[in-house]
Amino acid sequence: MAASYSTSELMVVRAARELLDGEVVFVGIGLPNLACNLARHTHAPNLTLIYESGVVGSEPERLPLSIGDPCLVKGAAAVCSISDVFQHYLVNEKIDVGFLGAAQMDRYGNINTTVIGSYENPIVRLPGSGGACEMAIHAKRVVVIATQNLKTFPETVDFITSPGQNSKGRSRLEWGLPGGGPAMLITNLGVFKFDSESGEVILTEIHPGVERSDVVNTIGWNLRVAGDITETPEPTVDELRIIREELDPDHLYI
Amino acid sequence: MAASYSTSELMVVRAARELLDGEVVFVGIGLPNLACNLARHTHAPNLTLIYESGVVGSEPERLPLSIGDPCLVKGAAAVCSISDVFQHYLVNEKIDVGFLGAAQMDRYGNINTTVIGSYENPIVRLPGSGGACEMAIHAKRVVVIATQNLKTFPETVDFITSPGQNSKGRSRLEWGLPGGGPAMLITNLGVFKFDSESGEVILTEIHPGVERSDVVNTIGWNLRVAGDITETPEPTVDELRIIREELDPDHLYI
Amino acid sequence: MKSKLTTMADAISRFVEDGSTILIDGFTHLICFAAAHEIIRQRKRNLTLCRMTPDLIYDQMIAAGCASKVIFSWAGNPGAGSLFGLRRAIEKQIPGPLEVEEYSHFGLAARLIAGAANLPFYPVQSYLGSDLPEVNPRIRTVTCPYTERSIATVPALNPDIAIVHAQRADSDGNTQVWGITGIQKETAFAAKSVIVVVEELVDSKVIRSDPNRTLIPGMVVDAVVLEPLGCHPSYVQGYYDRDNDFYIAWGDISRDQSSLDRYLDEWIYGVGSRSEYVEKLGPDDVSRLKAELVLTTPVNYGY
Amino acid sequence: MKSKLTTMADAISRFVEDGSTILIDGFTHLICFAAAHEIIRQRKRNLTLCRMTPDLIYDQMIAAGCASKVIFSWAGNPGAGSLFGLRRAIEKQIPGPLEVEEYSHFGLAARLIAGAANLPFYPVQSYLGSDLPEVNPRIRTVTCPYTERSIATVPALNPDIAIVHAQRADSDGNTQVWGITGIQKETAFAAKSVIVVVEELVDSKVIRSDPNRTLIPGMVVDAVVLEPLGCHPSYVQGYYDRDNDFYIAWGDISRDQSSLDRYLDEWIYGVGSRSEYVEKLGPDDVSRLKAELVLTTPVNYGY
Repeated sequence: MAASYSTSELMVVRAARELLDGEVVFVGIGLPNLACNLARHTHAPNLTLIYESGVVGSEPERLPLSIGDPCLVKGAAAVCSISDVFQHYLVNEKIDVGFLGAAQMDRYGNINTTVIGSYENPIVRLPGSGGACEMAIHAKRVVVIATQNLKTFPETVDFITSPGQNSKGRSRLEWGLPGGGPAMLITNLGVFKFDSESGEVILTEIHPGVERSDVVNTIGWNLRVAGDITETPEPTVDELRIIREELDPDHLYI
Repeated sequence: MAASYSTSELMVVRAARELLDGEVVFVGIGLPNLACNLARHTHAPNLTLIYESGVVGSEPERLPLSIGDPCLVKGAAAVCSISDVFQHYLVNEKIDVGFLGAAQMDRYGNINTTVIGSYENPIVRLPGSGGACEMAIHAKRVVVIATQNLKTFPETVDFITSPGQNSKGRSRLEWGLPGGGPAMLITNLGVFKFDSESGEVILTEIHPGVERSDVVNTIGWNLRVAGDITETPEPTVDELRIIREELDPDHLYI
Repeated sequence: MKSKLTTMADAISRFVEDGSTILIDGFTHLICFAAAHEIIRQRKRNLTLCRMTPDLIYDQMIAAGCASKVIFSWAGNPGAGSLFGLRRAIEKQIPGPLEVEEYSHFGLAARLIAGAANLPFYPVQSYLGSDLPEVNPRIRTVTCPYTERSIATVPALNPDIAIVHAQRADSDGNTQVWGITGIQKETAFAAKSVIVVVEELVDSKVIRSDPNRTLIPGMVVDAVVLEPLGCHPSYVQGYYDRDNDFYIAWGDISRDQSSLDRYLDEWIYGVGSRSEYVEKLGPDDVSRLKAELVLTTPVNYGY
Repeated sequence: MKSKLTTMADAISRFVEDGSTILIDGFTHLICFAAAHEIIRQRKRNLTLCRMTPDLIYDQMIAAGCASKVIFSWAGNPGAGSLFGLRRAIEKQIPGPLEVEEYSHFGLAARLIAGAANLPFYPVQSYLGSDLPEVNPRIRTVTCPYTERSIATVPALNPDIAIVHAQRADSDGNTQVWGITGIQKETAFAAKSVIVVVEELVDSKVIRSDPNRTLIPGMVVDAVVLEPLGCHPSYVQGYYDRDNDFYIAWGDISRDQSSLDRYLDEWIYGVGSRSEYVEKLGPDDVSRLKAELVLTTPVNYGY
């Protein structure tokens, strides 16, 4: 029997299971950090964690609260400059998996983290790209984590910060993008993959207790649904224990 | 009264006196290394010595026998990569003075260290450029040290490895070369400067005991001689003591 | 040679002029708030502020009216939300209009890589399929002479002044940094003038016992300022931790201009120097943030 | 994961194939003669040898007939004269013809900088007024999209195998280097396979006590070989000095092919491994070259 868990915990566990032992992952703060460290503590002990700040092979003893938290550096295998982490690792195609968040994402996984409204006179000025544009271009695959509502998943995004599977009518192949781009989307309601031909997002898993209509009605286009749609697997007691006791004891993100 | 000294000692002392306190110098092995360290031990205590191998602010305790001698590193202010020493220091115009040797040099200070004969079928294969081409292009001024004979100073060099004051009929300005190029030539017979208009080498000092004809007859073109030609100043007892007792006690280069 | 040692007040007044392009560096680590606060106190104006992550340090300078332009690549409160000062300037022109020049992280880093290498441009394998080049005319392209493919470029960035915080330096400015080094080295070599601010001033022998640890050589440093705890609320590896409580609290402090102004009055205009700021912070916060001792295994430089 | 630890003989036979493009790195420091001697013993052929300074290590490999091409920027005996093996191959095609591809130091370094950064080319402010571009068609130009000025370029270099010697690594291949680091980092990130050879194999805790000291991360390393004194007659900072007597003696040894062949027979073919070579060298030479102890001042990584 499964223990009770929060939606965040379900999302973290689902993301963790996407990471294979021995892979190299570009980690972000928040849920991605929990997912990567959960994987490292369970099925993927040889996962190499790289943080955008230049920390390689990090094994944080506490929950990092920023991409440059000192706990990431102490006991790490290496620290390199920003110049090197982008050139020698990300652009040089050493990164298997990257995580991206999204203020807006369209059906092809094009992501906006720059502005809501027009660029010249924004209604909301968002943080911008950071390393997201490069990660979307160079990482072998990208996992997108977002909270689902109509604002987050409109028919078209206000600004393309990071290219998805098909940007401005051109496929990644046509653009000549070296990395794989978005491979999975995990929201508070379900799990989605991207169609290998059209590059369009497809609903493949629905979280326990969520109605299909809840998922479909909070997507701004006619959402494609997989024929073999399943229920998102629940966290195990052990996974929950590691998250709650070891990774996020103060429950900052769960 | 002056002590007796070797021609090498005279050349080292003459080169050392060209270095100003507080300058940054790209040091080579052999006579240039002796000249730079002599200057540091006498009138230029704040001379910053940079070696092509990436050692910055070196204060060698013994005579370095290669550009990468470990004695250069111990106690240095910094060590950087080859990538950085060329990009951040030399190309970034931080180097005031560089030293170059020459297998051949023409009247404009174009230097050949690549081949004697044709490039495809050389009579003698020389070491090549190393960092000489970049130093000739980027250093604020270059001091050339060479042994004088007709082979060394022909009318035209077999190959231009490092550009001088006028290369292939174009001035440094016309080429757009950022550095100053050759400013002085020191040989076993005399000291030469370069004409600011024509860029041609001009004899300005003759070493004690050397006949003007000896100098002129070992230059492969009609050598220009300065009106106010002088005798090369002799080493002081103190300079000779430092060279012989501190810098090159085994007399490897003197 | 004339000593490079000076006070923060003197270094800022001598090197930072109204209208200067400045870069106070440190990628989430070694962010010199002491320098920013002194710039605010000296009421410098029309500055172009460059940083990959404007962070709280530029949020404060923008809210204080020091900036007319910001060049950046990610403008959030790291791990804790929005930069409301910067947003108010862009969204509502409060306290005044703010020009924006924006890149991705690698794009802005590449501008400094080019600046440090004295290259006029840097090629970046980025921006394909993104809207960023459409809103930034400085992002251009060249054709690779080997593959014939087009590749994006950014122009060199050479700030008038770089301010770099570090753990330690000697009086010549030979500066050593460990932990996250960000883009500090390239920034120092790209800038026209460099101010180094350190937690500890050490004998040259300490620096020279480990020359590979030196990130910035004294020959490119114009001024050295000793300013312990100069990065609070940011952190210095081996010295003190990041004050995460303050980073989180900044959301409420900065959400409206009046409460942000009260912060400026109390913590910046209301103190004369960083040492007064540290005094005001109090011994409890200082000891709460103090780093534990975790020493490196020494290495041998002998021959 | 499968252990990366192996012997030199195994690493060379597994990674170095006839016709491979290889780079045994180390700019006058950390030159892994142990790897070169094993390649000679295994009679690898038609190799393209890349190094800024071919040094004695490639002089020996060329004279032994391993190479069909050399890519370099300065081909002398550092501080001691000529490389007669390389010269004989170029001037007299002995033991066979040798194709030459030549750059200046920065030009060849830039090929590896581009290779490590996955850039197809690198812009270099060099070669104006020089004849080098006329004899090397790989040196081309691009027009800067900002200044409209022409700037020279070199193409990326991505060797099939890089062999990097270092002071210490852990069994995962996390590798630390101090003293002159040359172009080792870029070489490791540019190469398709990386063999790391170390003086000491250390616990991961030692490496992780000083992460800024790590030059090459284990994730790009394919094999780790423990080979003490693996660089003789070159040197390793903190371990042993350069054998300058041998570098000077090499002039006479290599001046004609027969005496060079005698050296190969006695010191390379005549020994089965580096440990036999060290034994043959004898305790006097080993102790003569042993480094004195000059330790660094430790730094704190705590928070």
